[in-house]
Amino acid sequence: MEQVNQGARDHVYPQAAHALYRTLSQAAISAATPIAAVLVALSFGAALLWLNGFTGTDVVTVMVMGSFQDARSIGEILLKATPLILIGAGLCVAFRCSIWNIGAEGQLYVGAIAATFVGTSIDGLSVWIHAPLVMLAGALAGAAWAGIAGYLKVRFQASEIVTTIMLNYIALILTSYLVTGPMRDVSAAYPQSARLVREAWTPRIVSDMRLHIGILVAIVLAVALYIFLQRSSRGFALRVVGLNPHAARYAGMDVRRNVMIAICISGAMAGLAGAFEVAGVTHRLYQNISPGYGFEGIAVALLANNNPLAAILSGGLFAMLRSGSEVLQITSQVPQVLVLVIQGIVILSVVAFAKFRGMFAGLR
Amino acid sequence: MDDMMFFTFLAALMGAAWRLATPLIFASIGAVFSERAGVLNIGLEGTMLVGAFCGFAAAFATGSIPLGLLAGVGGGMLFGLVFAFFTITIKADQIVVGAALNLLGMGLTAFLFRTYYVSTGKGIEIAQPVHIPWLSDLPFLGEAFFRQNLIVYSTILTAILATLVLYRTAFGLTLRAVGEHPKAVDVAGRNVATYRYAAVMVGTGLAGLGGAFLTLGHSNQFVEGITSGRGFIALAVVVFARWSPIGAFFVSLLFGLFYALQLMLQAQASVVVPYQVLQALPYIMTIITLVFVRGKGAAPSKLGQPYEMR
Amino acid sequence: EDFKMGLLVPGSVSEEGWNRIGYNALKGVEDQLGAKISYVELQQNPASFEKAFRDYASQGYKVILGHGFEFQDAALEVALDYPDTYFLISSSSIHEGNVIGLNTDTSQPFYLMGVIAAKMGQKAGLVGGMEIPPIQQAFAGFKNGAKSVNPDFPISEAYIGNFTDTTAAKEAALSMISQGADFVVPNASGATVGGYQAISESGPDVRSFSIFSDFTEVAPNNILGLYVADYAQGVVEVVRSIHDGTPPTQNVVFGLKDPKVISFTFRDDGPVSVPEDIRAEVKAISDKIAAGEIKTDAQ
Amino acid sequence: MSSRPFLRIDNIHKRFGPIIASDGVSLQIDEGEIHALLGENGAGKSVLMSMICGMVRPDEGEIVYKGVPVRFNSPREAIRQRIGMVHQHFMLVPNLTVAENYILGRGSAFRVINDIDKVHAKIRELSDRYALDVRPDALIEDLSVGEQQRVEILKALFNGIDLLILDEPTAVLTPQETDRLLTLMRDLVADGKTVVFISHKLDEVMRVSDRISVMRDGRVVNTVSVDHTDARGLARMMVGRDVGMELVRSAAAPGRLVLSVENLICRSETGLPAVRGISLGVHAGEIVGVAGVSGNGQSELALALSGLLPVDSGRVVLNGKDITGLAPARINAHGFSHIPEDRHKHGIVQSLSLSENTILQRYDQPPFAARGMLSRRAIGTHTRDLIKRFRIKCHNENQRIGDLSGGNQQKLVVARELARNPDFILVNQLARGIDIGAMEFVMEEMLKQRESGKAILLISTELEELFAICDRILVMFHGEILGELPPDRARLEELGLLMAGKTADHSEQPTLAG
Ligand SMILES: Nc1ncnc2c1ncn2[C@@H]1O[C@H](COP(=O)(O)OP(=O)(O)OP(=O)(O)O)[C@@H](O)[C@H]1O
Ligand SMILES: Nc1ncnc2c1ncn2[C@@H]1O[C@H](COP(=O)(O)OP(=O)(O)OP(=O)(O)O)[C@@H](O)[C@H]1O
Ligand SMILES: [Mg+2]
Ligand SMILES: [Mg+2]
Repeated sequence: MEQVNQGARDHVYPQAAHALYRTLSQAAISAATPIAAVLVALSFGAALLWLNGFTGTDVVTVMVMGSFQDARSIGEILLKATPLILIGAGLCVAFRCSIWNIGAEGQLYVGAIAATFVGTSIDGLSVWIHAPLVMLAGALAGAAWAGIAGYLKVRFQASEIVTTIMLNYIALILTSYLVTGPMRDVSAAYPQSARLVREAWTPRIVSDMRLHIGILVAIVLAVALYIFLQRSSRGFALRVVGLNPHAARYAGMDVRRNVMIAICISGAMAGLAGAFEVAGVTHRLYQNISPGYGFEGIAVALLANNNPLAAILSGGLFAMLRSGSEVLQITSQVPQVLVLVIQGIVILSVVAFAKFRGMFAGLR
Repeated sequence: MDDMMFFTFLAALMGAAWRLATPLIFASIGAVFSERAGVLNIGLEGTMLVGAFCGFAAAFATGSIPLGLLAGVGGGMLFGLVFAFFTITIKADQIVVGAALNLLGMGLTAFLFRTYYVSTGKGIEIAQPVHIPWLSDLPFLGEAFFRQNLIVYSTILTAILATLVLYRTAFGLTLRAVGEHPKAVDVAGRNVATYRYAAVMVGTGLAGLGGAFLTLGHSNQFVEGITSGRGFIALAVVVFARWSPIGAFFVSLLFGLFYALQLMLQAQASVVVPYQVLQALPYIMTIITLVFVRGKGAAPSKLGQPYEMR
Repeated sequence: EDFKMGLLVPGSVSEEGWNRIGYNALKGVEDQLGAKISYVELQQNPASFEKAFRDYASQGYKVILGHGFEFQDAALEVALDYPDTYFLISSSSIHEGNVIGLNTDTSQPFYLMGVIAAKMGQKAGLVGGMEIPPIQQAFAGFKNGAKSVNPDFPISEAYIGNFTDTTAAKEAALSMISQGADFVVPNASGATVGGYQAISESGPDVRSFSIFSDFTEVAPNNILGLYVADYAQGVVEVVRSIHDGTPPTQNVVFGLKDPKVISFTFRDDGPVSVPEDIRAEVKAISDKIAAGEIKTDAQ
Repeated sequence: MSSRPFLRIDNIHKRFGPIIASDGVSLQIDEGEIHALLGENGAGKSVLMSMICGMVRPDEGEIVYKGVPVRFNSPREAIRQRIGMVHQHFMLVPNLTVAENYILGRGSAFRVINDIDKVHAKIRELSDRYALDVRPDALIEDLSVGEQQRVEILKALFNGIDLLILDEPTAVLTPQETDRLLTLMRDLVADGKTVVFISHKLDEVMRVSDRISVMRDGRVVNTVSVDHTDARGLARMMVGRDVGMELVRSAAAPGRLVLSVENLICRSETGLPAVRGISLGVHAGEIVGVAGVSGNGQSELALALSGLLPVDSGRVVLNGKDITGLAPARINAHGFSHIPEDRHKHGIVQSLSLSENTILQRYDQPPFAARGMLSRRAIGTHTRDLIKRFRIKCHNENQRIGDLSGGNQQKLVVARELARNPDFILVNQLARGIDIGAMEFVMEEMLKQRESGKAILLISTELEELFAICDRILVMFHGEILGELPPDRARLEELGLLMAGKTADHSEQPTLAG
């Protein structure tokens, strides 16, 4: 046994290089599918525009080019990508464990509430302490909210699809209650919380852009979750529980505990996304703080085939489409909701391409 | 006098509950069909929106409510066809495709509505309550149950018909078997894919009808996101109702009742709890009831799984 | 030299709602006054507020609209350095030199509706979307108006919790009507139409006013009159006055005194209409409000 | 025998991707005969029969039935031609009644079901005629495996058949039930029907068949009349070499008591009483067998011992430690290994690699994990080692285990459990799904474990398996141990009676409730 360990250490570098090579080449192959899918979706969008009296080619020229105009617009894309990557990567973990957490939206709101609470009720801390504390509060609250659904699942076999949907509504209503009631900033006309103290704000990357370090945190966490799922013992257990809970139990894994861990990780990521929205973007809590990031995150994870590393790309893609559609609306008066159609088609195309790839593999 | 007030309140509550339950009844009974056949369609929200939009557009163009309803059902089924193609023919993951269809349904309806209708500001003539001689004039009962439009009345028919089809016809028998042991159905000489397509069509057609009720039978306008999460609630209703059409009917009514109750209690000046507590009531009750209606014994055992024919 | 106007919005102008209203105002100035326009989307970032104001002002922009009270502090800071530039701030009541607050007071027309309700009806019902200021302010006005006529006039209020659920808006209105309300005003953005549907179905004994858009087609037998608001037109008028060299001398509150921005009219083609004597009374009250003699939005 | 070829199969080929399931099979079945089909696992028996009954379409070749070439596109068409098949895995829908299962797929799809009473009557009539004891209104999920088997046979009769195909029908039956089935087959032939019968049990084949065909590697290698062969000859034909029917083993030398079970009581997952007070002991260096017809609580016994099913009362002591009611992880840690009955459910994770399946229990222990991370190198080395030692046929250790043949999957499970160096090994169906050659190998492995002083409890429905390696055999019936016998073939009759719930004095035990 000692020998095996010794050998492992000696070969760690070439092995890592090989693994990197393999990961990259796999990434190249798997990148081809989304790119093709995006092309299909954009063509569909163009056709839809053309059929309805708009200039169809705007979809490409305005939407894609427009969203990469300058550093600021790229910064805006990354800003939108932050919650999508966080939520998407987190959901990869839950979905890999076969837990259908549809409740990221609610977990985001609860995270935002906790972040607001910590960011408004404490004063006089250094930014080095307060800002991380706010993120931690968001993550913990999101995990706890998701944990409710997890507990109901392991304890009462209550379908998490149903409970997480219900918890979404409850979180939204709770937010509405708090900002119109106990957390309301009485001096403001709008129902909103007080402003977070400066030290609680998520630090910016460049001082005159809204982009904050949340994007870096999101990428780091997505990579970490990838390593966790693929390389760690606990991640292995989560996957086994997701693939075959009976075998997991037989092998001595604690299925309930792993389910709880997986759903809480996804909830923590969504809660963190909520904390970043409050502490990094709005600095206050509002009733409609999320434009549906929680639901879009589901699509991000599914598009990434439940791989957190790929969720970075799919989150970026969805953010780009969202930004592009805003540009498109301003320049060409195209209803911004077109982006939802394009996102939907992207997913369907990915699914179809994956299938056809399988068919070709079968023929060979 | 107080008793009188109470009964008026109760009568109005019942009437409202039934109307609010109507879209849920259609959508959840539809979902019972597709889930019994092993197909889990989380794209119901998008499908209902498509039904609501198509129903509105058709009635807007023709001025005919029956045509509108037909278009709602047709629009839902068209969407269902896409879902079925991807999940049954291509055998893609049902949750993935359902999520995509929610995006598509929301996006397409909003896009088309903004492009063609939003500036018209015009609505349509909706289905009128049908006055049933004698019954509608009954005190209390008349107000509660007999002053609805035909679409609302037809929910009863739908529930009964669905039960008969599911439990008393060869089609229903096969459908129930498909969700449980598709291979046995295959061996018995019925095409599993055909039945799943049929089940999805029934499911999405009814979801489309539920959506169309919103625009044709209740308010006279399409509004972006008019379904407001009813497609998701319908999924919850099915689990709650343990995959039975009659169960879905009554659980939907229960939801309608909670919903109506919170709206009516808000309007009562004497009720002092924050209205958000009342709003959260239906959702909290769902969770609590789910804890009591324990276990997934009744779930079709192949729910969500594509069937690989040899 | 060109007349130029800039706009700072606290979010994306592509989003339907607050930011779009600001953008529409800018477009209105372009269309009606031929101004050159530019806008920038910023979110809750005071550091960049100031920079954006400076950028525009230094480039010779005559008017800069900061669309939201959060722009107020930054504008005050910059305004000292650019005395020839006018800084307009939406939903603010400031007036310091060249920094001018703009506000639309929805409580005023709703106050009038409240008066009419208390005079013509037994009980009123208000159906709201979410509890946000435009709606709260409006409802406060309605209640104040009704109480000014009859302090015990019963009014029930309900929120549906979103702006999309027409069905809920309708049922909320129906339940109020079933509980005796005979003057119902829905105010729930997209879902509003559901409220009028309920009113229409409940027969001509239930009255209402059409708000923001013309809903008479939905409830032709019930709607007594119309209230329509146009913030863009208000901004255009203010900018026109600046262009003409007669800038406002105090903060601007669009209200009943600005008929181009807020119009409050009665219908005569319906089966029921507001009797002449009440109209006269309402007119008198409206004049008083316009003159600032009645405060409508005290909560 | 009639000379008219009732069913003629001519040079049939069938491939599944790279797998050749039928490689030019030719076979002739005569009218009114019982024709047995033998062969190793994966020889292609089931696939061939599936082609006859329309479930699988041949790639090439011809099937001539009653003198006419046929090409069935669905089982329905075969049923219409009066061909019925009882599959290895039952084709019964658990949430429907017997009668509903029978009318499934019959008549127009849009038919209203209003003739269910007639169906019930017909089922009762057939049930009486062949003494099958089937209740038409029973829900399938409430029936025992044996009952479901009869329901399947009756379904074929209900459909009206000239040809009945039975795929391993006796695997789950008691010797008595088997006798009854063999009699039924004879009755059917007497009624003019033809029977094709697949089995691995040579003695049954010898008893009931008229002719026997042996398949190997997707071909029929020989067809003989029952009068011209014996069991040994058949075995040789199947495997292509002589199979040692008797394994060499030393006399038992039981050591210390490793596992002791005292008055164990537990219920099945559906909450019905399953294990009703079992006591037993297993010593180091002995193999104790548990015989019984499936469904008599063996599965629950195995699950309860390994911590997968809650124990109502009683005690399980392993290596002197009370392990009753502990979590599987704790039980495993005390030197417990378990080769599970249901490989697909418990034993493996299909979509994971061989490597990942080898560390299922030890994923968080050194050398496979260090500081919470998996050590791929150690895992790979270990897996390659097992593959070599157990001669597992595979491409490499990173291959999906689900792509392996069942026998090789089973070998990996056995290898994994033995590699954990346990003190006690619980085996439920050692040889399930593996061919005679592999069976010989794993049995030898078990005997080696016994030599090295492990305690082994072998639960099996296959008497051959038990006789071959056990030191003593306990018979389980209705959740209880009815008796203990030495592995002596001479007492087969007695064993069979015990398995049917009849104690030595032949008094009947209460039968399974519900
Ligand atoms: N070698 C051992 N000896 C005794 N008890 C052990 C041993 N290893 C683990 N256990 C106990 O078994 C239980 C589960 O073990 P472990 O911590 O490995 O699993 P887990 O982390 O709870 O879940 P999972 O199996 O999903 O990783 C714990 O209560 C632990 O104390
Ligand atoms: N649907 C399928 N897809 C791929 N391979 C298959 C399929 N069905 C059978 N096979 C393969 O065809 C070969 C023959 O299988 P078959 O089931 O006929 O064996 P058998 O003789 O019945 O074995 P057993 O004694 O285990 O029943 C095996 O290698 C099997 O894995
Ligand atoms: Mg562990
Ligand atoms: Mg077989």
